Amino acid sequence: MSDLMSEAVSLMAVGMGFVFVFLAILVGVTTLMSKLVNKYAPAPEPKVSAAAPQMNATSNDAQLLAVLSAAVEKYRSDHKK
Amino acid sequence: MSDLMSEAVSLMAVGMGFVFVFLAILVGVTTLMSKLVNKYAPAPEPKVSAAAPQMNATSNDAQLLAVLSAAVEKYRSDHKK
Amino acid sequence: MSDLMSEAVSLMAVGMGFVFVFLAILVGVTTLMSKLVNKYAPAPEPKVSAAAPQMNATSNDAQLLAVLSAAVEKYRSDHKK
Amino acid sequence: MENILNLWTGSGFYNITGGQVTMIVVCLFLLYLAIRKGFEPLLLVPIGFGGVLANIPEAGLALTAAENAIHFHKPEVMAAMAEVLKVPFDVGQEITKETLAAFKDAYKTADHSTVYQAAHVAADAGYANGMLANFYSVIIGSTVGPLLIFLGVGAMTDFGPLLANPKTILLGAAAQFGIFGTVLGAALMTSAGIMDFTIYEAAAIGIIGGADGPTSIYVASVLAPHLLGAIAVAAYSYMALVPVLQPPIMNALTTAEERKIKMVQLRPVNQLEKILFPIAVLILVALFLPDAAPLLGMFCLGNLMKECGVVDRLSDTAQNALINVVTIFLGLSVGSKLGADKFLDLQTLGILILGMVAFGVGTGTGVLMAKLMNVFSTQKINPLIGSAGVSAVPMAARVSNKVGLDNNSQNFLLMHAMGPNVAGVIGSAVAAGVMIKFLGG
Amino acid sequence: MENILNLWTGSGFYNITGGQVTMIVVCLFLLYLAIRKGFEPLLLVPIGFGGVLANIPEAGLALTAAENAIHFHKPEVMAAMAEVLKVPFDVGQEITKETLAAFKDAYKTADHSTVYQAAHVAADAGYANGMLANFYSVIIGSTVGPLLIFLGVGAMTDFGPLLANPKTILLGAAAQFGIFGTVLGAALMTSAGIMDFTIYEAAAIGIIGGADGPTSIYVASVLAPHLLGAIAVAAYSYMALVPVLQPPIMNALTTAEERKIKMVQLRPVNQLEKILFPIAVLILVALFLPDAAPLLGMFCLGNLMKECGVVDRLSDTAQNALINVVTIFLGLSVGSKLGADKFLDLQTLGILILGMVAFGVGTGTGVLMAKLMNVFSTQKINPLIGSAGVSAVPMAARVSNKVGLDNNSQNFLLMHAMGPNVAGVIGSAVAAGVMIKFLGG
Amino acid sequence: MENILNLWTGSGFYNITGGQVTMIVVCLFLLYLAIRKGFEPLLLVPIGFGGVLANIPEAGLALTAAENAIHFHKPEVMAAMAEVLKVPFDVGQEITKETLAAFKDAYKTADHSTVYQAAHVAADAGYANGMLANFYSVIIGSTVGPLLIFLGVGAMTDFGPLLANPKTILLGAAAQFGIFGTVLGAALMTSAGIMDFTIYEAAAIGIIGGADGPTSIYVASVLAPHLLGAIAVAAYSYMALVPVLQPPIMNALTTAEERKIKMVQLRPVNQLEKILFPIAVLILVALFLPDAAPLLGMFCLGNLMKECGVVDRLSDTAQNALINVVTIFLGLSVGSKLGADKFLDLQTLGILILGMVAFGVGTGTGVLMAKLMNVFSTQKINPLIGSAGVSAVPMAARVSNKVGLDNNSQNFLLMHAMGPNVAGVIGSAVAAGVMIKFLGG
Ligand code: NA
Ligand code: NA
Ligand code: NA
Repeated sequence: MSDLMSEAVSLMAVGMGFVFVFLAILVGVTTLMSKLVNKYAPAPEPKVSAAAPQMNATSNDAQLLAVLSAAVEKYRSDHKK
Repeated sequence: MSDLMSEAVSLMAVGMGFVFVFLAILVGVTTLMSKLVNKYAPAPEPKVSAAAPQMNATSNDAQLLAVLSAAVEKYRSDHKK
Repeated sequence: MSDLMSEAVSLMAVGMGFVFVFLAILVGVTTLMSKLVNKYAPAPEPKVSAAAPQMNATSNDAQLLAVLSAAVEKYRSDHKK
Repeated sequence: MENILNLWTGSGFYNITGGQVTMIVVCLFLLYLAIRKGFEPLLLVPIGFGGVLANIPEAGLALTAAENAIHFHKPEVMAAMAEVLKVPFDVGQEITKETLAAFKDAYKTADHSTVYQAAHVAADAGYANGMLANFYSVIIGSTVGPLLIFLGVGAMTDFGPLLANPKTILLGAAAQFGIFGTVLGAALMTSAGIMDFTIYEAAAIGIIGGADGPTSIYVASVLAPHLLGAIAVAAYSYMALVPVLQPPIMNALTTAEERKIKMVQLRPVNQLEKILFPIAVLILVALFLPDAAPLLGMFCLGNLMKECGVVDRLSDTAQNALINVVTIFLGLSVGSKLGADKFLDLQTLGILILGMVAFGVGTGTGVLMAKLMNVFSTQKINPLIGSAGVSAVPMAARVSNKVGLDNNSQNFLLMHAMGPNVAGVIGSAVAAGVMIKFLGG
Repeated sequence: MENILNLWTGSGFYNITGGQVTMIVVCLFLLYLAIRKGFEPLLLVPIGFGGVLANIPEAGLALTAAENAIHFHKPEVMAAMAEVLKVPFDVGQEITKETLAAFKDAYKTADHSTVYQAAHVAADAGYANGMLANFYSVIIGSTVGPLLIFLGVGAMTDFGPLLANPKTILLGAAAQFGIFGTVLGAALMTSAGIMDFTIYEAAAIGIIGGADGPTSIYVASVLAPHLLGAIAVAAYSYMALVPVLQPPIMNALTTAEERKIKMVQLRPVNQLEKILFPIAVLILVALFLPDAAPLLGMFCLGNLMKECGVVDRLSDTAQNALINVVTIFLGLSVGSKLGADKFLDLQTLGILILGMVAFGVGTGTGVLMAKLMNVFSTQKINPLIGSAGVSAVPMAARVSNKVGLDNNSQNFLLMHAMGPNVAGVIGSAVAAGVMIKFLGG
Repeated sequence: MENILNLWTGSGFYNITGGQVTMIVVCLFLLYLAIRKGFEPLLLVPIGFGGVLANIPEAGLALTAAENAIHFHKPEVMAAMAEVLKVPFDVGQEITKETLAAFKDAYKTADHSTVYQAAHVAADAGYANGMLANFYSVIIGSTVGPLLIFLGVGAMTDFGPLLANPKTILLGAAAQFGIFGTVLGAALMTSAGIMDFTIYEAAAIGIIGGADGPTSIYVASVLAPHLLGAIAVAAYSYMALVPVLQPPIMNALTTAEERKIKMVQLRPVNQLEKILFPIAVLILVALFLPDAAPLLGMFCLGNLMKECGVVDRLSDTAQNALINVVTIFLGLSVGSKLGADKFLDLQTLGILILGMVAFGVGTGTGVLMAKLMNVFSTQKINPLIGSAGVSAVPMAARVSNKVGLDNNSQNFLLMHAMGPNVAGVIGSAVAAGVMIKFLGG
């Protein structure tokens, strides 16, 4: 077997072996982590993401609502009579 | 004529000559290209640009429409009675 | 007094002195500037910012108004009868 | 007069080579595929355009200053260059093709100090790096480009489906057979005398099977930079061809019954699980494979920024402005490696063939792994989601879904396939780390 | 077989040191504080993550190419390196810890030419700069990172409240006592033999009292780069702790009556005043303290872009895309200085203690200055706004407001506190300039 | 005490020169024009601000590390520098103005290796590149800045009007007479002994007539970097003055009847034509003028990204985040060339005069070309659109429209003028390529 072939074979053996071992450990760690989380901290309020909404989004919405309310207000007052 | 003057004159001759030749060829190529396009592929559906609309724009519009419909809905229901 | 201590003391003296002098001058310059501005150019129309609004904002608002008017128009025509 | 002559002898028409014409046509074809056929346009538009630029005769956009100086070979510059590069040269000497080749070879094999000195000589003579050469060295040479793409991809990835059913990670592992099988294939072709690849080149080609653009570019830039153009083009083209390449293999390896297996709905996943997952991956990388740390580190950082919910500004930028800017430059940099001399080579043909083999093998082993898992487990997996383990996110998962629907119009596999799909990204980054450790260390 | 061994001896498990484990835990704790406790997450998420990356064994992400070459110390590479660094070394010689230390020391103290040559030797041997080392040199080594953050901060700052009541600028001056008092504290600790700081280190630590992240990083990178990690972590942590650290001091130094002082409403400020203010600051800097020009120049440019109203595109980009991109890289770069060897040192403990002292002293002197001003002026200032002079924008101003409301639920101090708050930014940049002039010149 | 003296002798007040005061006033005037008069504020705000920064005494923001070391001329540093630069110098020797001038000259004319060595000496002595010097070398020295602006401009350009009436391209050709006529003017002034310009300087000045900021900066950075500041300021100022400069010339060269010519409405243009146009331009560049490839290549890439419709993310980023970031740095970099020693020179006066001539000549030849074309063609062109051929997009086209409306309130020329307007961009990039080929090759 040529040198290149033997290198390729051992790269395959080591590589696939390592990929499988690594991902198998990941399966284990993930499963364990999920169990612990769902046992000790089940479904916490999604407080974190609510607490720090993206600034731009907020201000855009604010502008939007401002323009919108103004428009609706005007429409209302036009139709009042 | 000084060396600088002769250089400037020949730069002008070569430069303007080249600009005109280049842009004249561009006129020709463009005209030909347009003719071929309008003959063999006239006014294709603007499918390409429709297929990949800008993500942000879409989601903004979506938000906009959501808020808008909510507002109009509310207005409608308020006035129903 | 050790060398380090004397360096620290003189850094403090020079540093705080400079910070105070600099910011005191800034108080003076700012006060003077404000007086001059309010005397010679009182409350100019906010022309500058109005003249060059942010392009994106404009086009967003334009879109917004377009959608909005369409919605209100539709609503009006629906309710006309 | 002399100047007009100068314009003519310096024009493209006068200097263009057949190879350059061919490559420009190839690159225009890439643009056609990207724009009209929708082949991964975000990358292939800049790659194709960069390829055209790289092949403009006399512009030297993809050459360094020293390479440009050698290309124009003024006698006095060559004399100075000869001294630096230690090439035998007399100023009066005629400059033949062989002389130029000797200079180019000496430059390619020079050590870093010499390269710097050659750059100084060229700069003193008024030559500068070509635009694309600068982009390449900043974006790919430094490896920062692929890493930032990975940061953005991480910020766009949802590990929810994977967390809901972690054992599907193993499908993402199995699909990496495509990578290593291809390395073996390249070695076989070399042994058979059909091609001539080193183990470095074979490894860089194999990574095409990872079906991940930035991983391919990263590995190729480390192990075989001269093949980077062909490898990146193959990787992105085959990723675009996933809907064509995968279904026949998936159908061939499964029975109609297997394809109709219905999977139980995924459980909802807790926010905290999503936050802890990238950290867990990072720690495993730190413990087991430091060489995968740059790629998986940036990937996990992007994902953490997305999931933690407190740095949405940063996550947003990583997914938009930053990744877009890097994509433009990365594409142009890859294009710079599409020069005629590098691309029009028998090796490119080998890369194209082996790349397709890599995709096929990865698809097949993913499907077979799912069948194997069904032997040992009671909760059956639809083997169609195994093919998604090659990555090519999210195209491969969509293909699983589509083939599933073809067999049972009520069986939606998309979310089930997303698990192995994103696991495949991690899997090929791990494979990349192993290869670099094994061959680079 | 050798390769498998290679994977094992090259893995994290085999190589990890106690220090690295400790630092990874510390960095995970920083991530916890950032994500769950909301401690300045925009910076502490990338810093914490970068710190984990920097401590991955064998990955060398925070090391330069030459440092990596020394770490792996192959005999033939060490021989070449020895020649460049002028370290006595025989190729056959056993490489002990002492030998390695000699190489590391020689590299640290080498002049710039030698550093370049060492880099060439390492590159020829196949070593490259770690990812984080590259980020650090581009973003912090060049000082561009903190400057661009300042550009963005300038574009977000409203000087309206300051212009409406300019004498509150003096509160921002007084709070800088925290900086210089801490320098004195560090010197005292050294004189007492408890710690061992040079004047450069003392100054870099003092700047934590400026309560301004980018200023701290800028000064530390110039005066004491080896302490940068600890200084940045302390600065951002204490900024996050402002709501906890300040109120007791504010209450202790004021009477209930003083805390109830109502301030007159601020006058509206003219657009032109806002445009002229950054220009006035720039000219004062040019005349009085050129060394503060980079920091305050970028700050004023950002503010001018915001206020002038004709370049909103640029101002917008400075506040969003640009600052976000720089924040990611800046955080990772700071993280690169959280290596075990640099952080796990008695000095770090001193930095953490002194940093807290700095915040406390600055808070106190700000409050006392307000009381002093009330002695001489008829228009009374509520001394609670003095504490905002430390900067920590806008957190410190919010704290002033909150403590004010606790004492009088109708007394809104927020806008009044914004004046000293932004003055504090200018004040600490001036202090930074003085320190660099005094010690660097 | 010594330190306080140090602060005073190192302050701006103590060191400022008359030239610096003048330049700061000039730059503040540029800011005034930009902010109050709306003169191309996107560029002139950062340019003006950068100009102020560059003239801050002792800050050395626009100087390299070596220039800063020479400026502060400590004896031991000068001794090391003398050895590198091969300037005769004894350590004990008094350092006079002449000595400093000798060092500066030697540095300016040194070859690249020497410049690097001088940088090492300066760095060893603790000097660093000024902030603006770094920006200049990264953004303009590498030419990447103007190229990225061109990418963004390409992504904003609509070639529809040009494609609907391709012969108006010739108007964009004619207007380039402004460029070459100005070169001739500069040569004439030199021959007459009024000024003293080399052919490189004359060419760099002429390009102002191209009425394209990035093209001017690109050419000036290649042919005459020392004039870059004045050239860029002139280019952007005159572009802002187009509504004032052009109408008198347009009215003088046309009859009222000609100005009333109505043009037929433009035909609608097919999407495919718009996609193929940038590719056609690219191929023509490849064939005829490789030296224009960087500028026109990036321009065409931007336009292709816009028109192809499949990479809107990239096109969007090129038009927004990327171009905005580059604009900030490009402006500051140009500002770095507004140092008193470079700007306050008779040459600047010549540049300002010749720049205005360039605009005038270009406007005139554009108009005359339209009249000439009307002689040979039956479908008449309104000669007012000829002036738009100078580029200055879209200002010049708006001027054509406005002057048209002044003569016939129903005659909307805007869309007709956009054709020559964008052709002028291509025309001046071609002219830039010819100049670089002719003079640089
Ligand atoms: Na993969
Ligand atoms: Na402060
Ligand atoms: Na032009």
